Amino acid sequence: MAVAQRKTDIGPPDYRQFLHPVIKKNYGKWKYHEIPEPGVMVHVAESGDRIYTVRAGTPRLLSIESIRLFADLADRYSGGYLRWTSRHNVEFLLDDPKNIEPLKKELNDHGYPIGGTGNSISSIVHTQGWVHCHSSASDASGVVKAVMDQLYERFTTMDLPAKLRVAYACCLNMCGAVHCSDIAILGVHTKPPTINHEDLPKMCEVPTLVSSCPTGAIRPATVDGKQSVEVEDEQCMYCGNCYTVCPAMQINNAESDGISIWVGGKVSNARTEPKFSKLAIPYLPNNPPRWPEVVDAVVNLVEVYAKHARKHERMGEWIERIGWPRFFELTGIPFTKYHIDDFKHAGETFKRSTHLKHTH
Amino acid sequence: MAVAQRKTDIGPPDYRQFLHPVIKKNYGKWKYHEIPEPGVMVHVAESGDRIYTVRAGTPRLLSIESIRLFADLADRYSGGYLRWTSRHNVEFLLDDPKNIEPLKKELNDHGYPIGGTGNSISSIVHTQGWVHCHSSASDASGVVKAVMDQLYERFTTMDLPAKLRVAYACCLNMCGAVHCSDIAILGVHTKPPTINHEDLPKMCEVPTLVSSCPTGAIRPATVDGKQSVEVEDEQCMYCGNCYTVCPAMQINNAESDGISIWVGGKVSNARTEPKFSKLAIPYLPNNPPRWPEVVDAVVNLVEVYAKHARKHERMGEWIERIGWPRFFELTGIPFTKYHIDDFKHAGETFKRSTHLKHTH
Amino acid sequence: MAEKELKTPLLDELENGPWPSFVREIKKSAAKNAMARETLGQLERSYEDRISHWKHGGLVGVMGYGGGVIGRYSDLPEEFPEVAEFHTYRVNQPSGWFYTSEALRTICDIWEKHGSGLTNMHGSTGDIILLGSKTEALEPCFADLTEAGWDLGGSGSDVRTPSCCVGPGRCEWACYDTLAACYDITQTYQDELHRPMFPYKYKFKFAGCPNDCVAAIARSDMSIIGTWKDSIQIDQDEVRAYAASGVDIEAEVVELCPTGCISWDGEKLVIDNSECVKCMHCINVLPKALAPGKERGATILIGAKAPIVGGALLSSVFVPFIEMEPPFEEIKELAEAIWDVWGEYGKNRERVGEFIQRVGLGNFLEEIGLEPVPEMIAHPRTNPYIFFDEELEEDEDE
Amino acid sequence: MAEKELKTPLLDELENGPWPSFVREIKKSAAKNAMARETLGQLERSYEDRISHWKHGGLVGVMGYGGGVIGRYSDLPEEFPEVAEFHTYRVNQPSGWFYTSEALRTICDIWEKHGSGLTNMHGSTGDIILLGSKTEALEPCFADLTEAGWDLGGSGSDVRTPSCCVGPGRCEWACYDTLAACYDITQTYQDELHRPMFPYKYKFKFAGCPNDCVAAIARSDMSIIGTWKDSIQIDQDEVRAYAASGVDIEAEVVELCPTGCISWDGEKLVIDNSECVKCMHCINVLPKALAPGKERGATILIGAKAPIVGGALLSSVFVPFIEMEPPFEEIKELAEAIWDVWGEYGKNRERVGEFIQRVGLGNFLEEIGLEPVPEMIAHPRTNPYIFFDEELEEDEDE
Ligand code: SRM
Ligand code: SRM
Ligand code: SRM
Ligand code: SRM
Ligand code: SF4
Ligand code: SF4
Ligand code: SF4
Ligand code: SF4
Ligand code: SF4
Ligand code: SF4
Ligand code: SF4
Ligand code: SF4
Repeated sequence: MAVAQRKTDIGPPDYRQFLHPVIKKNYGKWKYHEIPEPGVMVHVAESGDRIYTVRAGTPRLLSIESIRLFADLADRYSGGYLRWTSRHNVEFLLDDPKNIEPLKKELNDHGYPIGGTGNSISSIVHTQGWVHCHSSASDASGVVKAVMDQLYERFTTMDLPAKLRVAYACCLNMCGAVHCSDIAILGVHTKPPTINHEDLPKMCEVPTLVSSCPTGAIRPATVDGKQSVEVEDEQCMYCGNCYTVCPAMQINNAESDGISIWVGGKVSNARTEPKFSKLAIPYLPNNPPRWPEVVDAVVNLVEVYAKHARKHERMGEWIERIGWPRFFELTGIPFTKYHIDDFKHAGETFKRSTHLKHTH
Repeated sequence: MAVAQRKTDIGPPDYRQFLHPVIKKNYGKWKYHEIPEPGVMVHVAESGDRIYTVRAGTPRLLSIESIRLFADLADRYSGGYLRWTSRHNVEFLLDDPKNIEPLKKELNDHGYPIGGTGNSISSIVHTQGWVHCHSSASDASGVVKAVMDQLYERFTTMDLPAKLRVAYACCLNMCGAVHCSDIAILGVHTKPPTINHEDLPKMCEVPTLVSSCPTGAIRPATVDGKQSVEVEDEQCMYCGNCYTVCPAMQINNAESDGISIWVGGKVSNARTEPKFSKLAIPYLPNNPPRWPEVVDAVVNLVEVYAKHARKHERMGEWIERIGWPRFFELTGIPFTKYHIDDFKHAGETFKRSTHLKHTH
Repeated sequence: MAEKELKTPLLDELENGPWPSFVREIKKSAAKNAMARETLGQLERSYEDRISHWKHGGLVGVMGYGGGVIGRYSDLPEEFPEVAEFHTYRVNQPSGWFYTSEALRTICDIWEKHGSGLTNMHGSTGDIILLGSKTEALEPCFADLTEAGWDLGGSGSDVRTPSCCVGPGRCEWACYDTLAACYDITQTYQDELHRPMFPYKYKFKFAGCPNDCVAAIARSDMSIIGTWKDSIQIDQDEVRAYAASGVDIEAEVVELCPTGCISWDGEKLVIDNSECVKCMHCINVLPKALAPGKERGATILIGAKAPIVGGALLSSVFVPFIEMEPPFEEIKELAEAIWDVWGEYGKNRERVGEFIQRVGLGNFLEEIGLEPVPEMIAHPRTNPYIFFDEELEEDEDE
Repeated sequence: MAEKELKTPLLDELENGPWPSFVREIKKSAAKNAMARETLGQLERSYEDRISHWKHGGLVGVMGYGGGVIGRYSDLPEEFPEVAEFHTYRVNQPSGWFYTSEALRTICDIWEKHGSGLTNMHGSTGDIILLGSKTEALEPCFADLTEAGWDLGGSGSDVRTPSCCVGPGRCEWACYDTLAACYDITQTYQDELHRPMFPYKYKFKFAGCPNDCVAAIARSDMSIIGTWKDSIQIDQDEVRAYAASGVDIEAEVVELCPTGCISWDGEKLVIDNSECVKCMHCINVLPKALAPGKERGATILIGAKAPIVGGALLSSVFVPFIEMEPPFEEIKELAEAIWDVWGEYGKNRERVGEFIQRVGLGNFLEEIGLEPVPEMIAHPRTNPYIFFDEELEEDEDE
């Protein structure tokens, strides 16, 4: 089993070979930038050189055909140089502003919208969903597509009070920054796992499985003479961690899986410190292919925010200024016991002052 | 065992019989107040009536001789009406402003200072200490007396930025509002309890004892053939809860008991929400009769605060504005690992942003 | 020993200095009273030894009561026989700590007769503390106290002596009658106060406004804090007078308002009351010009406690606004509903604030029969660990 | 089945609407590739059944590596035999996701040869995700990738593929060279990246300034976020130009500064840099006029993670300020010191942020050999449960 000629541990290619000559020359010597129109940026170097960026939205899930299309466009308009952003938009890096318009037109013609800059809604950071993951409570790409179809104009314009970052994750593992997003859409399981006592002893180690449960809901048990486990339903909050460590703990459930909505998180340190997202809507049904309840809920949040927030105020900053009671009032979202934390540090989320707005 | 004639459950006397006639008449109809000088207030009623208050500091521990003295003074100057405040100052309620000066003089002559109003340091709320309690890590009245001797002028003047509330408790039970004071002085045990295996089985129930320990440091053990317990020293943080439930777990220790200092708590909702006190100094030695280390530490805190805080800024509000790093710098208090929380919700106290002042 | 001359060099140090001296107080009583003298003696020993010389109290008290007396014994009974037993009474103070000289003298006389002559005016919970009684004196002393109209307060796992700020007695900001409420609740719950039957102590404190001069939010399982719903009352002439007298309205008031809802143009102070969180600051700074609104009541908060053992808690909002009229039925209904649930499911030595955290505020509200409202929380949950009910009501969230 | 005409009415719905359609992407590949076609088929089934049809992955991977491939199997293998095995490769992206058209075409060609033709550009951690490979294709595909200069990223309990913001490549605010740091760390830790040997995953993310365009503080065990120590650079002419062009400097800049340390008199913008917390807001609003200071470096924070299982964490300050010059020795020393301690004492599936909370940050620092500084905390402890060392050093607190 010789490894011989086979190369390993070479790491990724050196990024320097992929840098546009203007970038190489002005590396680390940028002076300022402007966003002349949505999706277009110009960065001006101390030398006076300029690099133009055209940013286009993608579904993240790309066929190699589309990647080849981007490569062709890059060859024709940006000297073959392009990059992706941390929110899976594609960016073409141009030294000649004359190429901006034709590039934009071609991208648009192929169905890739130009935008996502400044005070817009950029692409929704998301996960695998039913396209690849085993623990997804809902699809990822489908929900994202349905939502973005309605938020399309928020991507191609920049007239929100501030950036609005939407994220999606298909289960509580939250692959992404769902826990710190202005609006987070999160697939949730709402029933305890179904145990396959047949497979369990073959596939899983009982002690590891028992200790995987954050609430201690899983206990060793002998079922039909075999070493297995049982779940104390009352203690289970459907995190799916047991399923991650043991495939015999089926957590997916076509009837009861659904989607929750969270708001007010942020990552940047601008003005206020980074914040977690907080629960807005505990449960919406899983309704493929267009998840109308989810789309409506997100659009409502965006519109209420757009209408009421002040300039430069992120979703969470706006809510903190007006207070959560008014947030629920303005959005029309009912407040339920599910909104009240009852996990580990629950008490930290209680209102421990008389700072209240008594107005109704 | 007849209870017969004996009265029970009558409750306290009706407060209304103790109200000054001017108070009775203007009850609930006060318009505003002024503090013409430290320790003297006038409350003006809608009717135009005025009630004058003269407030004097006491050691809280009062001989009936002193209470009789107050009764005499009340008879002579305030129609026999007086009250105590929530910080154990005595207040004489006068309808005639001419009585203010003579009353003040007599109180002063008897050693009871006038003050504690407005932006002063009022009396130190405190506990029993070695005068009465079994679990005290230090005396209460003695520390308070030593500290107040140095803060005397802060009681009789009103030129602090805001009110400054000092509290003392002699053990972690914190009988008072030590956990929410501008400056809190707290007696601490710093060694695990010594177990009296002789008495334990007679005096205490082992299961109750075991479950009393918040860190699970106590385990049942058989010592010399008797059912007793042992303490895992590493896990003990000297809270003394085991001693409260079982006298055989001696927590007091002449060598290692001492005093810690806490800052920045508040109770009122004025401006900012109520806050807990935070650790400033983890340990100072127990040095009766005058506890010089403790007195110096408190005086230093008061002086640094007085010098740097803005008007209306409570200790905690000031610290939050300047930040904890600068607080430690200005006060010269060393920052140690003890300041970093490692109890239950420890992580909530970590700095989770890059909001830092990099200046040195 | 009581005969020997008592030397207290360490304590004598504490007679010096300007602040009134507790040592002088003990000596005042010690001049006439042997228990006070030995208190001094034993205390000097503590100062030498740097340790308490008191032992745990056993079960002492007055007949029929489970609380109100804290038992205490010396661990040097041979040396200080007079304080071998040294129990305290917690005598229930009148609302607002109002007294007449006559009332005080009555208490002093009783205490001269039965005890050490030493007191705390007052204990941290609010009681009159009569400091140092022998076991045999408990019943006679209690008889004299009740005969004179005084009763004991709480101790142990019972309702503790409620206390309140001076409120309408002398404060222009009282948003309800704290004195009446405190008295009414105390009288209503005499049984719960005197006969421990809860999982742990339960404290009531009544503050007339958000300044919370009785530290209710930090120290009471049920904190009743006055507030208002409508607009702050403004006397513009008085605002201008303050400005003329040198108050920097912009810096001292406008800029310190936590919600930034005040503006001042040099002539007129305008408050956007819909944004005001009733923090009191502007009113505190301008007492002659501003006053709480007219639609007054209280916020009920629950669950404050000292750190033992799960960590300290401040009270948290339970009922955002409640009208506070005698006979204070809502407060009583709430308290009793809480006692029912906590009494049934609470663990031994588990305060109600800890209990709620353990069972979940949402579940607790369901048991109590209160609707959850967003005023109860600082913010909704950040973790996704939601215990969904068996049947999800979808339209609940539409 | 692959022969039958494929009907996907539900997914076809998602070809409508203005936003680019992932269904169209799958169809583009499906036109030529049977795996892609069956991906579509199985996905349609998920849309009908409202459930995932993927099963847990077993242990699949390339020889000598423990990570980089996520195994996946269909639970409908009879119906969709082409995707019965459907593993993903995590191909390590270049720093900053910079490419040339040529580089992309190379990847496309390899993936056309060995897999479904479907990708994620990029995965949430930052990798190029090649979506859907049979087990037998793994080794040949890997051979072709490495031959072309590409390697796999992390998965499992190893260093995960580091990622970084565009930084000095195109951003005027980069306070250090994020691209170089990311590349250097990735190359240095090839072994740790490819061979899981930690208690759990360990993620690095590099952001050039506190805007944190790569969400480092929310998603990385070690978040390296650029900052500066000295004064914000101001071009007063440009400030005035912004004001003239209609920017309300007072409302948009001065009033939104979290520390209130900016003032503006219509002519000159003054910043009290000693109060500034380097939040970036003023610079963000006035990019032509303001810039970070010249004494640049980074803050190192540790411990961010998603909620499984103890609750989500943001990273917390570990080193307030560090200079960031190649070869980034301090970062490496810190990372390795952390891995030593966590590797020895961490529990299985315990992220470093959870580990630190369990053992106590103070103890952890002692193990690592770092001094505690107040910048690490939001505030000192509020609970009095201090574990004192055996010998108390009194003068420590003088
Ligand atoms: C290209 C990208 C970095 C990369 O390496 O890929 C990037 C690039 C820039 N960011 Fe960013 N940010 C990028 C993701 C982020 C993220 C991460 C994320 O969204 O997951 C954040 C944190 C978001 C959060 O807080 O939740 C982020 C928070 C910011 C901020 C702070 C915004 C705020 O007020 O909170 C700024 C400053 C601003 O825009 O005023 C900023 C500013 C910028 C500037 C203006 C920096 C510059 O001078 O070049 C760049 C253009 C911004 C724009 O799109 O308007 N960038 N930026 C990322 C583009 C994502 C996309 O395709 O939409
Ligand atoms: C008499 C007393 C109530 C009682 O029933 O006994 C009382 C009485 C008044 N308080 Fe108080 N407070 C009293 C304890 C408190 C407490 C409780 C405590 O100290 O344990 C607090 C909360 C302290 C805290 O936040 O930690 C308290 C926080 C306030 C405040 C808010 C101060 C702030 O800015 O945070 C005010 C408003 C002000 O003074 O501006 C206030 C204002 C007042 C006013 C002006 C109310 C009025 O209009 O009559 C009274 C005179 C204040 C003064 O002394 O300057 N009172 N006040 C208490 C006197 C204690 C003493 O002897 O010193
Ligand atoms: C006398 C008094 C201190 C004083 O000098 O004023 C006092 C004294 C004792 N307290 Fe207290 N507490 C006193 C007010 C408080 C307060 C303040 C308050 O009520 O507003 C608190 C904080 C608020 C709270 O309830 O949390 C307080 C929190 C405690 C605790 C911790 C309770 C907790 O849940 O964290 C204990 C421990 C216990 O209950 O076992 C405790 C236990 C004790 C015991 C009974 C000691 C024990 O472990 O058995 C002390 C008897 C001392 C003695 O020998 O006289 N004492 N105790 C106060 C009662 C006087 C009165 O009735 O007016
Ligand atoms: C592919 C990817 C989602 C995507 O579509 O982009 C992904 C997919 C999975 N993640 Fe993730 N995670 C991915 C980025 C993340 C991120 C974001 C990040 O790295 O910046 C997070 C949040 C940050 C963090 O690490 O906490 C993340 C937090 C998790 C967790 C929760 C970890 C925790 O400590 O809370 C799990 C659960 C686990 O490890 O067992 C998890 C587990 C998984 C597994 C392996 C499922 C499992 O239980 O075994 C998923 C495989 C899906 C599949 O079939 O392909 N994934 N995962 C991302 C990796 C792509 C890449 O390499 O570029
Ligand atoms: S969020 Fe959950 S379901 Fe979605 S990709 Fe991550 S682990 Fe899989
Ligand atoms: S889903 Fe989560 S809470 Fe429920 S049994 Fe599994 S691990 Fe435990
Ligand atoms: S604080 Fe502790 S030592 Fe002091 S009186 Fe209260 S219980 Fe006793
Ligand atoms: S002092 Fe506290 S931590 Fe130590 S053994 Fe006793 S109860 Fe446990
Ligand atoms: S709490 Fe309010 S009402 Fe009561 S005394 Fe204090 S300021 Fe007055
Ligand atoms: S009470 Fe407080 S919040 Fe309301 S207006 Fe006055 S200062 Fe502002
Ligand atoms: S994090 Fe800062 S340096 Fe990096 S791209 Fe964003 S704004 Fe620029
Ligand atoms: S960077 Fe932030 S804190 Fe510093 S001056 Fe600018 S706005 Fe203020």
